[in-house]
Amino acid sequence: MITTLAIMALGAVVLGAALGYASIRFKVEGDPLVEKIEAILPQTQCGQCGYPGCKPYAAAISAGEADINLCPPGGIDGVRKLADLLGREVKALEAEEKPKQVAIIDEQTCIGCTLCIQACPVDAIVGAAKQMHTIIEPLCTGCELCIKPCPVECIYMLPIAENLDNWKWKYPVIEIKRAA
Amino acid sequence: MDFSTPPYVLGETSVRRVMLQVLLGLLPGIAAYVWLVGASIVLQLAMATLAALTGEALMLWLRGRPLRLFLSDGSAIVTAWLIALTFPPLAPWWLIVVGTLCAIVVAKHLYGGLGQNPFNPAMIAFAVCIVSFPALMSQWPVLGLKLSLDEQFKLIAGLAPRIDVMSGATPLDALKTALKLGEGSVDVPTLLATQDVFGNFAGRGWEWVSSGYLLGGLWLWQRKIISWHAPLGFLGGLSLLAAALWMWSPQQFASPLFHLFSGGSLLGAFFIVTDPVSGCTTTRGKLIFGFSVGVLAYTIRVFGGYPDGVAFAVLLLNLCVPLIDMYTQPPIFGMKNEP
Amino acid sequence: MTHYLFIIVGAVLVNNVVLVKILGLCPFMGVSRKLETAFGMGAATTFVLTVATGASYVIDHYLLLPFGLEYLRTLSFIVTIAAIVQLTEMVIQKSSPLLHQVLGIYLPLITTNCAVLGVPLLNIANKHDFVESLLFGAGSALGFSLVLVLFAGIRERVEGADVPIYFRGTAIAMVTAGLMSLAFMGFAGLDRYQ
Amino acid sequence: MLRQLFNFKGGVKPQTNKAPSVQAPIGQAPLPSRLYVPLHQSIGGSPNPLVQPGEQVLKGQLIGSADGWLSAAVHAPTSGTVLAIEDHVAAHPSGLPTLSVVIEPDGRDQWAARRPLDHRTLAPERVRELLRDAGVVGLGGAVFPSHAKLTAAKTVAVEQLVINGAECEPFMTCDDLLMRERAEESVRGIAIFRDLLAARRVLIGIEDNKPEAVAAMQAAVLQLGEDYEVVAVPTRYPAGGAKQLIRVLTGKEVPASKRSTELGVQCFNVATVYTAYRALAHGEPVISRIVTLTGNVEQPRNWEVRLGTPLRDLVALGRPKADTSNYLMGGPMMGFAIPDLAAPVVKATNCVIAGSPSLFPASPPEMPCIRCGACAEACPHELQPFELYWFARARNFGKTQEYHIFDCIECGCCSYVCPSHIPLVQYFRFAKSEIWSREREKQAADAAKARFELRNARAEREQTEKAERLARAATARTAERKALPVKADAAASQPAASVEAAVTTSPVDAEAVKKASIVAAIERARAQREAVQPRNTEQLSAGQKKEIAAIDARRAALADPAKPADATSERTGG
Repeated sequence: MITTLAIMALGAVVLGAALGYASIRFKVEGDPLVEKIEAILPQTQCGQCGYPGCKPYAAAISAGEADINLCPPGGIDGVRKLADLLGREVKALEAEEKPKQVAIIDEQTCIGCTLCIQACPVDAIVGAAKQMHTIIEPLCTGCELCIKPCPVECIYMLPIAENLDNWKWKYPVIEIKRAA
Repeated sequence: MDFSTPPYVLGETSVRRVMLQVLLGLLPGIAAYVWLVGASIVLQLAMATLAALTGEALMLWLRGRPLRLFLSDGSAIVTAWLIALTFPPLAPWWLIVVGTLCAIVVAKHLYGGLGQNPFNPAMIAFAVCIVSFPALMSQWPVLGLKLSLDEQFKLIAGLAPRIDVMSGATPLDALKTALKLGEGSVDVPTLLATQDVFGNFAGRGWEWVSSGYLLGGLWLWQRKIISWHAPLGFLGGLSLLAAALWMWSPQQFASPLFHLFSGGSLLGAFFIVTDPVSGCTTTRGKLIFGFSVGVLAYTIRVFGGYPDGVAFAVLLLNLCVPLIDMYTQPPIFGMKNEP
Repeated sequence: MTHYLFIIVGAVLVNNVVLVKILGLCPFMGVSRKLETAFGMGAATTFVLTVATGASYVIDHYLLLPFGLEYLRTLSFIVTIAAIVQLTEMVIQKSSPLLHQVLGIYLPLITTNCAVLGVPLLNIANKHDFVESLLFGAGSALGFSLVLVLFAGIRERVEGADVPIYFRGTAIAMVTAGLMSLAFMGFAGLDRYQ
Repeated sequence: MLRQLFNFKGGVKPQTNKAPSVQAPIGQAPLPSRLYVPLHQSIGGSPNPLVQPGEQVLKGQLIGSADGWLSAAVHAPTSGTVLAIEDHVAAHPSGLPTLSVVIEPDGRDQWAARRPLDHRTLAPERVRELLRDAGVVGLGGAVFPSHAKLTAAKTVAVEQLVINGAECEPFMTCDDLLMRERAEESVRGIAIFRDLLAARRVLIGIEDNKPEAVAAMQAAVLQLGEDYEVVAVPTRYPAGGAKQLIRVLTGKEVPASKRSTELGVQCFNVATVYTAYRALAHGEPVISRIVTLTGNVEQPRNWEVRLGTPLRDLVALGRPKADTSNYLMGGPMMGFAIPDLAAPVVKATNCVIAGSPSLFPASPPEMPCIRCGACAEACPHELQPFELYWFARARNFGKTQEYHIFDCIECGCCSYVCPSHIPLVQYFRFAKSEIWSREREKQAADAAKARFELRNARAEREQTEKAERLARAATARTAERKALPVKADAAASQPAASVEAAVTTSPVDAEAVKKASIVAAIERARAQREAVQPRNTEQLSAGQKKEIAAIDARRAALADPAKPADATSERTGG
């Protein structure tokens, strides 16, 4: 009985010491994974995931606090990339996926209150107090954060139309179906 | 508006044409087989074809794919014929049906059908059956057995008792068993000379069936349906290993020629390791694939627990195909001098 | 010498720990989605398994047997394995954070990987001496890594296939594992030839 | 003149079908009633319009100036009036519109001032500028601005200049006819490029199915006393691909990741050389090009067509047969089906083929890939198309890049030989454009992230500055308090109070005014919004209008019983 206890205790001490030493020797600082995750996120800074911006969301994913399917602007492709990086299953998106869009200010109605400028996370709106505001389209990420603050509801979202610059070759029609 | 895409002109080729030529390539071997064992093999071929087409149709229907297009591509028939040619010609009818359905349903359609199966369906059928029904799968008709068509039919249909008239073995099996039973007191040359099942350079009769496959295979190569890499690799691997051991101890090991013309060697070389779907696709990959199948097939058939090793060797190498392909990607245009 | 060779061949191919002994299926199914991670997992398991077989042999022979404590075998083996896994995890986290994240829950799972416990126990059942134990452990681990990597290669390819919808994912992976097992039956008898 | 030729792997031999369109000489296409000249006709930046609607332009007048270095100018193809600068359907597979200058010809076809120059007297830099401003681009179909290709690499001298007259696409004969009829000018043009690149040797590659063109070019070279080599190369598609021709003539292989000048070789289409000569020696910018009109037409022929001519006018010249079902721009291997014949002829339009169901039968249904490797054997870039297809189909774009998708030149050989009739090129184009679009999105995301971080930093800085200011003010106040003697307090209290009062009253006022103005603005905005007509009321049937009127009437009646029905007129009537 005593020998049993002694042997088990000896084992515990030896293993404990080894682990203790290793935890000091191989201490990890920082989390390089966050950057990799953030690189996948679309940087709309829209907060639709429930975190204030893309970086906090990336940190939350890395820490295992958030799921990978909370980013509607990233779409299912984003989820797939995250799943790929993290070796997780691809999940359906929490919210509905929207086509890419930009915000447009109805310049007739704008009163120049600057509220939308303060709301825009990516500095895509120009204008000054009591001056008409306008959105720099190529800079707009379509996060919709400017819509709510507008007191006169003069901002609306417009899906980005197809033009020669963003036109893409389509996925080939599956001809098997046609032959059926 | 026309949605068709460039190029607007296409070459004269189709999957059906390829498959049809493979079937044609099998004919010389089949002819020799019929001459050797009689009409039963034709019956087996027909049953396998029927089972394959039925299984294919069922799976296509379940998966909502166009029936006519895929049934007429001929791929199921190729699989069926390969199965029939690897099974004992007097095996009961249900054995070949089970094997064929395994091949078509599990090995082919669960992976998405034509072109997507990682394993060779015919070899899956053979492996499943030899593991599950080892006795039935090793009952080959005794040589010179000339049963009437009626008797053959009764045996296959299970109406006649499976008596020892057909408890023969393939030449490979016979050699292996004799060596094992002899426990070192017998040697290969005397065995080959004395036993009736051995012929001029391999199994009596079977050597001509194999020659038929060789003929058909060479024709396919000449038609550019298959490339020479995988068959040459296979035959090279098999005969190199066989030659090495044979030269080391001719008493214990049969000659490379014997191994080339026995069992499924030549059928495998030209019709199975050349399967593009489950085989390697790069040039170097094909050589490695064929060579490894040859070495493994020899190892299993001589040292292992089964009478022939081609099926298992092919399946084992099927497993390695993605990796082999990945590491044998040829350099592309303009990048040949890059590291 | 051939005796050792047969132990290795037997452990790697003929009695493959995953496909024939059906041990360690959890990481086999879980960490085979990508080739890269399969390599990592294979390496980690190989390391842990080899060290674990050596350590458990030492513990068994010099600690448990002299004091007649065979009944503590399972317990002490598990504790030892857990400690080794912890160590490995720390090293991996330091050296390759991505591999650590990707291996995720499977790394601690090596602790409960039945292969890692099963192989030392098989060693004792087969009365292997120290060298044999190590060889058997390393062979089993190599066999595990081999089939894991092959399986990952096949799975990566099958991912692009038009698999019927009800068979996507784990289902077709299970079918594939079954067919792999079938293929490995071809090695049967290769470890008994004289 | 025998030289050792090299071979490129792969390739196919489709029916060439070139004979019908070489019977007649190049014809001058008549002036159409309208010209639609797209501003963006080359790779690179879109030129900026220089004309206004209503303006008179002369033939050859600059109407769009090059935007940056990688861009090429656009000119008026004839004299006439600019009617508009508007979106017009582009000669593009998508059929999407592009900004075009619409010109109504006045019929006089009057040239603007032309200034012939000798390139030998000019600085190389000036010649490149002139070529850019003359709109000289690669006329083989890639429309890459030529001047941008005319700089030798810094470390490698240009060993060979390859002039591409191979023209491997079936049906196409525009370069063939150009070399037959205008060999001398083409050969003269080569000197410009040779001098700019300081090329040591010039090789003119022509497929051996064009013996007349070979003979004409050889004669011209002899006559001009140049040391260029005219080489007949074996006819095999795509021998006319720049990289394939370079390989055949020089043995050099140019990968996608390198420029050909880095390997000491450069390649130009023979038509490009010709236009460069016209641009410099005659001062005529690129305003027309030779287009093969062939296929299912009564009169297949090559035409010199003004850029901007609607394809419909061009096609009419060949008198298409009754069963013509579609038209292709470019050859049958790499061209595309024209979505709309209103699209104009552009610099990239080398060939227009009228198609019929018998000429281009619908491709058989796509079967699954059986990995037979026929495509890999046919691929001139030695890629593994079936692997690319496998990953492109599964949208695994990372893997497609590992398998070198960007080395694919979309020549179509793989699709041509595929026994499963898979539109492989289509899959590759799909994958490429997805990868590009992702690349764009990634860049946009990175820029957005940078702006977001900048903004956060700014906000933080402002906050700390504000806090500091407040703190400073507070300390200042306390210091002031301490400094001021107590006796001054009484004296100071009176004005301070008044100031305080002023301060307290005026903000209230300001606030009220502001609020009122906001309320007013909101009201204004609402009124404005209501005045704006709802969008979906434009194309209503009479029945729907009546229904809406009735509903509005009911609503109005509810809101104001005194005024029935009338109130609706304003809304639906406008």
